Amino acid sequence: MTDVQITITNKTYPNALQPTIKDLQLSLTSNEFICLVGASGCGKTTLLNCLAGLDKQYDGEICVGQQHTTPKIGYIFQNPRLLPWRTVRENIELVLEPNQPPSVIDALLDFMQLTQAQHEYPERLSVGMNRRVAIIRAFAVNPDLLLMDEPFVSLDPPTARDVRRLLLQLWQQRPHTVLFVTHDLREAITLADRLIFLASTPMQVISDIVVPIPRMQRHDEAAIEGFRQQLLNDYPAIKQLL
Amino acid sequence: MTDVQITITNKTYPNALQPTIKDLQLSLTSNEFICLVGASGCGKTTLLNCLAGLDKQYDGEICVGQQHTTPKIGYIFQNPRLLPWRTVRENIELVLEPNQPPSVIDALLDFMQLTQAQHEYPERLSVGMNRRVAIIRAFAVNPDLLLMDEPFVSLDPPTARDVRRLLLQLWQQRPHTVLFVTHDLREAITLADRLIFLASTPMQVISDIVVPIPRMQRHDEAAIEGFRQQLLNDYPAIKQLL
Amino acid sequence: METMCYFKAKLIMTINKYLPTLSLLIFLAVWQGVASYLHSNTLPTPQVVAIVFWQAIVSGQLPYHLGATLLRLVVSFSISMLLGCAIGIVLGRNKALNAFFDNWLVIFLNVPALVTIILCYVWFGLVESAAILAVVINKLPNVIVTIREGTRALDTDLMDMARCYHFSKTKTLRHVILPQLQPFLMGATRSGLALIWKIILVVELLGRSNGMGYQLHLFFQMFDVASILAYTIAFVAVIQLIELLILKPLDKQALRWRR
Amino acid sequence: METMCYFKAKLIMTINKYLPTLSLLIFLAVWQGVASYLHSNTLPTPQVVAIVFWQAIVSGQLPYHLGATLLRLVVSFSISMLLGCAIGIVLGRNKALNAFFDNWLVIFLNVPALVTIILCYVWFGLVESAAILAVVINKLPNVIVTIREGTRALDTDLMDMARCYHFSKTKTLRHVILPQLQPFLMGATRSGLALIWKIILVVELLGRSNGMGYQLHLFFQMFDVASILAYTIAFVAVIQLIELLILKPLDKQALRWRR
Amino acid sequence: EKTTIRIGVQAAGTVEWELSAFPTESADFQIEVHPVATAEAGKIALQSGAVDMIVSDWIWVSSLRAQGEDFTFYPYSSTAGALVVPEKSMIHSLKDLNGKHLGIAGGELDKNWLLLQALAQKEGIYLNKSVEKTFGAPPLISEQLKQNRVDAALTYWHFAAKLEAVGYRQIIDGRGILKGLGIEENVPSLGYVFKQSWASSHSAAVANFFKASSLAKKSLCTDDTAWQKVISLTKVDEAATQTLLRKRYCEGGVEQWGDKEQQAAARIYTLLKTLSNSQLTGKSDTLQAGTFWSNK
Ligand SMILES: Nc1ncnc2c1ncn2[C@@H]1O[C@H](COP(=O)(O)OP(=O)(O)OP(=O)(O)O)[C@@H](O)[C@H]1O
Ligand SMILES: Nc1ncnc2c1ncn2[C@@H]1O[C@H](COP(=O)(O)OP(=O)(O)OP(=O)(O)O)[C@@H](O)[C@H]1O
Ligand SMILES: [Mg+2]
Ligand SMILES: [Mg+2]
Repeated sequence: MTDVQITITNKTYPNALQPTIKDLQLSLTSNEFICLVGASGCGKTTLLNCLAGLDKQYDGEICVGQQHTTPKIGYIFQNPRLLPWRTVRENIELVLEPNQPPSVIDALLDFMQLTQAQHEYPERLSVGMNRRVAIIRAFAVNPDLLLMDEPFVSLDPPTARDVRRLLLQLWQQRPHTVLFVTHDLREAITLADRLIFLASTPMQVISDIVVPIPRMQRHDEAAIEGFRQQLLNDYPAIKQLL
Repeated sequence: MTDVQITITNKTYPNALQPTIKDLQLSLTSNEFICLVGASGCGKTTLLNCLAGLDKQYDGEICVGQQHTTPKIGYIFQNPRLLPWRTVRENIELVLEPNQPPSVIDALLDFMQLTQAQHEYPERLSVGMNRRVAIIRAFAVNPDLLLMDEPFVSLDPPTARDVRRLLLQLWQQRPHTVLFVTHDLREAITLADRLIFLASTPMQVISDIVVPIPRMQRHDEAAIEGFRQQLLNDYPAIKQLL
Repeated sequence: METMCYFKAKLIMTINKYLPTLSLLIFLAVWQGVASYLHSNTLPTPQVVAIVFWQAIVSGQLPYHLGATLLRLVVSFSISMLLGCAIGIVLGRNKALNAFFDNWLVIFLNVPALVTIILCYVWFGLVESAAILAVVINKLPNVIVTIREGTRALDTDLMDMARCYHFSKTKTLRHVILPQLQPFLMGATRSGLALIWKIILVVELLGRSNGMGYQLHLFFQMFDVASILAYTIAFVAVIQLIELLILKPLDKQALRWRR
Repeated sequence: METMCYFKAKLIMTINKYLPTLSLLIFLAVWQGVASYLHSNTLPTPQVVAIVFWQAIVSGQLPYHLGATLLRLVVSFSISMLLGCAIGIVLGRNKALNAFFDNWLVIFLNVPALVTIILCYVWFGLVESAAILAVVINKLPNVIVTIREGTRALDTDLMDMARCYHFSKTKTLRHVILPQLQPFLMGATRSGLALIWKIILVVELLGRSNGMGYQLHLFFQMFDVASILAYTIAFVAVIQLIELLILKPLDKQALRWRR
Repeated sequence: EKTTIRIGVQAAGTVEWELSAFPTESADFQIEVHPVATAEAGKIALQSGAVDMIVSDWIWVSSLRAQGEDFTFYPYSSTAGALVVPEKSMIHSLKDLNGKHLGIAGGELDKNWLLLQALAQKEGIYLNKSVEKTFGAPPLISEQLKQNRVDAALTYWHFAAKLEAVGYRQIIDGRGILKGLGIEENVPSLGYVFKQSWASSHSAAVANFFKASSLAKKSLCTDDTAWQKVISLTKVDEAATQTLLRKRYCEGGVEQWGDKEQQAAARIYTLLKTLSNSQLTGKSDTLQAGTFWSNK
């Protein structure tokens, strides 16, 4: 039961001239998959940081899940944030709980084609490989709330497709709430239950659109493209974002 | 006159099991715009580093431009690599030559919508903003050879479009050789004179395709999409990359 | 997740502002307490020390000796920091040079202060330059070692960027290397002032006719702890001043760009 | 741009391997040269020192005093590094505590070694623990200051990651904080061994009946430079051994993950 | 039950010689030797209670007493420092020091230096102004003299004797300075320092210890076989130096210790207080009562 209630009346960075987020209200239903789309610098990462509890310097309140349990959070940061002095495998093992079997990691590494690189140090891998490790790390914790900040940039299209498929599969197997930041509208439509478009300075919701395409048809490029065109026509406000 | 002759017979990282690049031969004509497309981890960044002279531990030879002048290189790295202890503006000013007027920076900052943020430190900006600064830095040096390693990820589509336009404009105003790494085939077709598709471990050229669409028609989405479909049909080998 | 209210934050900041003063007061109180409890001439009370301190200042003795020591401190500190940074950066970046000089470094690092001081005096006479040289020889290896570690940990990404954009040597040093070495430099400066102070005392003890070390030795012969503490306080006050006027602002500047 | 040929690289590596030995030989040669040129009892030749060294070992004097000093060194070094790291990390991460203790730190950093040593002895008696305490008090603030700088420079991104993934305190310390502090720790260790060695000499001089400090002072009174150098060499050799067996491997391990 | 006397002894010092010449068995005390490296280490040992007795000077005892401690003093030796010059030096008296470079062991507050200034002043010479001074540790001062970096050295008797043995010339010694200042009595410079309370509770043993001490000194000075036994303790190889060290040591014997000498000490105290501007002696105007131990 990880529904999330976000009320941020004011989030202003110290020394900043204007608030980054103002009077934002957002509620995510349990196990919903939500995509955030917004201009660069509009405050998406800031919002995710508040949600993850990394940034507590804001006015307002964020309630995640039940009151007296801390939800498990998986966060794919905008940069990989791996520990450079631990190998790929160690980086993933570190976030696991002691009772989780290591076979989870093996399967994920294999899927991401990183089995060969599992004992390498992150600095010896390509950027895309590092991103994949960061994705595995977030998946491996079996999060109640999964925050993904542009997770698939630097991945080649086939890999990105595979990972997208894996994400949906995991999410359907073990439903959890997902907040997904992307600049790619096609990707957003393919994945999300709901699209949230954000305007900048201060960040506000300009459109909150439920994606009506059934999950079965999501791999149909034409359907996606059709809805995309429809969006652009129906919501002139979001056109400036795309 | 910055044509580039690349002959890398062997590039193996220390302690690596197999060579990353083997028997690669590539020649870029002066002022050509070339896009590199290849799977994550195939060695694109490695190649760019060799080209920029940052990595000299390879067998082979790379000749850039005339013999007795070092070419000016602009390199947009895969991560922004700004100096965190210098403001946005200082970061750009540092790469300028003393005789370059500061107005160059003003124009670029304005174009990238960073005028307001110019006296901020990079850590206080969003990832996308940092990328834009890195782009400005590379443009500002008026390079003879411009290396761009997935420069437009984390930019929202309108910004990315604008920057793409600016890039082409600068390139046409002052022709120079550009090597552009991307995973986005549409983007590659829009920009390149020539597309080079790379296979991995070890890296090899699998297809080297000239884009026949005239520069005038490059903003025509249908033309781009048409050529893309044609590519996928004509070259089955590159399909696995896309 | 909790709500942060700005009022609370402000209160905490106000308290933080007075913490340094508070801590000093507590320090004095503890000292006073222990001293009155022990009631021994080996630990005089703050008042006694304060009186001695005042007299030493009025008599001009303290300023004179403190001045002599500070002059030596400034000269030898500057020399060893500049030289140490230069050598440390070179050794940190050049594997061959480092392999060559590593042994020498270990040797100079571990030659007892006493030995270098004696040898300097014996070879160069009981003169000022010998004293300064002795301090520098004792401090230099420490700086080198710290800066060398820092240089080894430099960010390759940024160094590559500088190379690619043809930064000149001085530009690289000023804008890329030194800011990364800043925490190492601060560490070396803070513990360096303290170390030099410890060494300079021995140097002055063995062969100078003025300075704090010379004075302290006299007091020590008389077992005059109050005077020893008074002189110590004078020195600590000077260092504290350096902290406030130079090091703290530098700290602040370094923090400016951090999140 | 140039071509790198592997043969050349291999040659350089072979040379690099012999550089340490070479540098030692050159050091000895320089010493020999200067000593025979000066021909003074203030700088004996390496041979003379070697003979004295050998005699001191055979007589059992040197091993005895060196052993006593090393024991003190190990104990006080361990205590001050452990305590110093703990306090340094806490102060580096907690602004309020730092504001409070900053003054104390400056005071303890700059109290002359002499004063702390005397007070320790006078209050706690001429016992071993007082000697160790005196060394610790002198070394501790240095470690704290260095580690505090390092902690301030910790990467916020990684710390946030650890928090977000609910790393326990020990896990964060072991996997996130300590690897980042590694260069600071190495700096503190290397210059720390040297500093303790300097202080321990004074400690032994003032209140122990054995150890290198006691012996060295005796030689100083006799002006027996050869013995002073012989004892110094013994100590340097021990530290060199620590370098080779402990510190160099640690260095290597830290470099393992770097590009 | 024998009284154990713990005594702090400087390595290679004369106390060590003397103790080793003590009779092996004694009726009511036994000695526990605690080696210390320097005079300061001895003072610390005494104050921290690690030893019962050290050898030090009475001025320090007086200043401690002024602070309320109950240490007291029993004479041990009257040997004091000396002014030495190279054999062929032009310096023959204090007058010749004018404009010369003088090395001084200790520091400004060195007793010999203070008294030497007073003596020179009587002859109208202001040494403090007219000579170029270099203060330093005694071994360094000897070395400076040997390297001709100073023209004359005012140093401790040990170091002076070693210099003399290799051909340096003594101009005046501590006793000579005092005589010049009109103090004829042989006032001890060093003595055993110990707590009065401790001594009173072990008065017999302490008295016997002092008796043994003076016997040991006598045997070292008169009996060559006894001297042969301690020669290794001098840490000196040359026979000439050994002989000179023995001679100086024996000259420092304190034969007389009565009211006359103690009054002379009080005069010296006043002298030093003025000369050092109270820095050497502390605030107290006069020598503290009880500074000198009386076993009554
Ligand atoms: N630590 C900080 N201190 C001050 N201002 C900050 C800080 N971090 C971010 N900002 C400002 O807050 C705004 C939002 O930043 P944020 O990183 O949330 O953007 P974003 O939506 O994630 O952008 P992008 O898509 O480029 O990653 C930016 O304008 C930035 O300048
Ligand atoms: N410093 C290094 N040491 C050892 N191996 C390395 C190093 N850097 C890269 N590699 C290896 O070389 C290969 C190519 O890396 P490179 O960074 O060039 O890939 P890339 O094509 O840029 O990938 P991406 O699109 O993910 O950025 C990878 O398999 C990587 O593991
Ligand atoms: Mg962001
Ligand atoms: Mg790459």
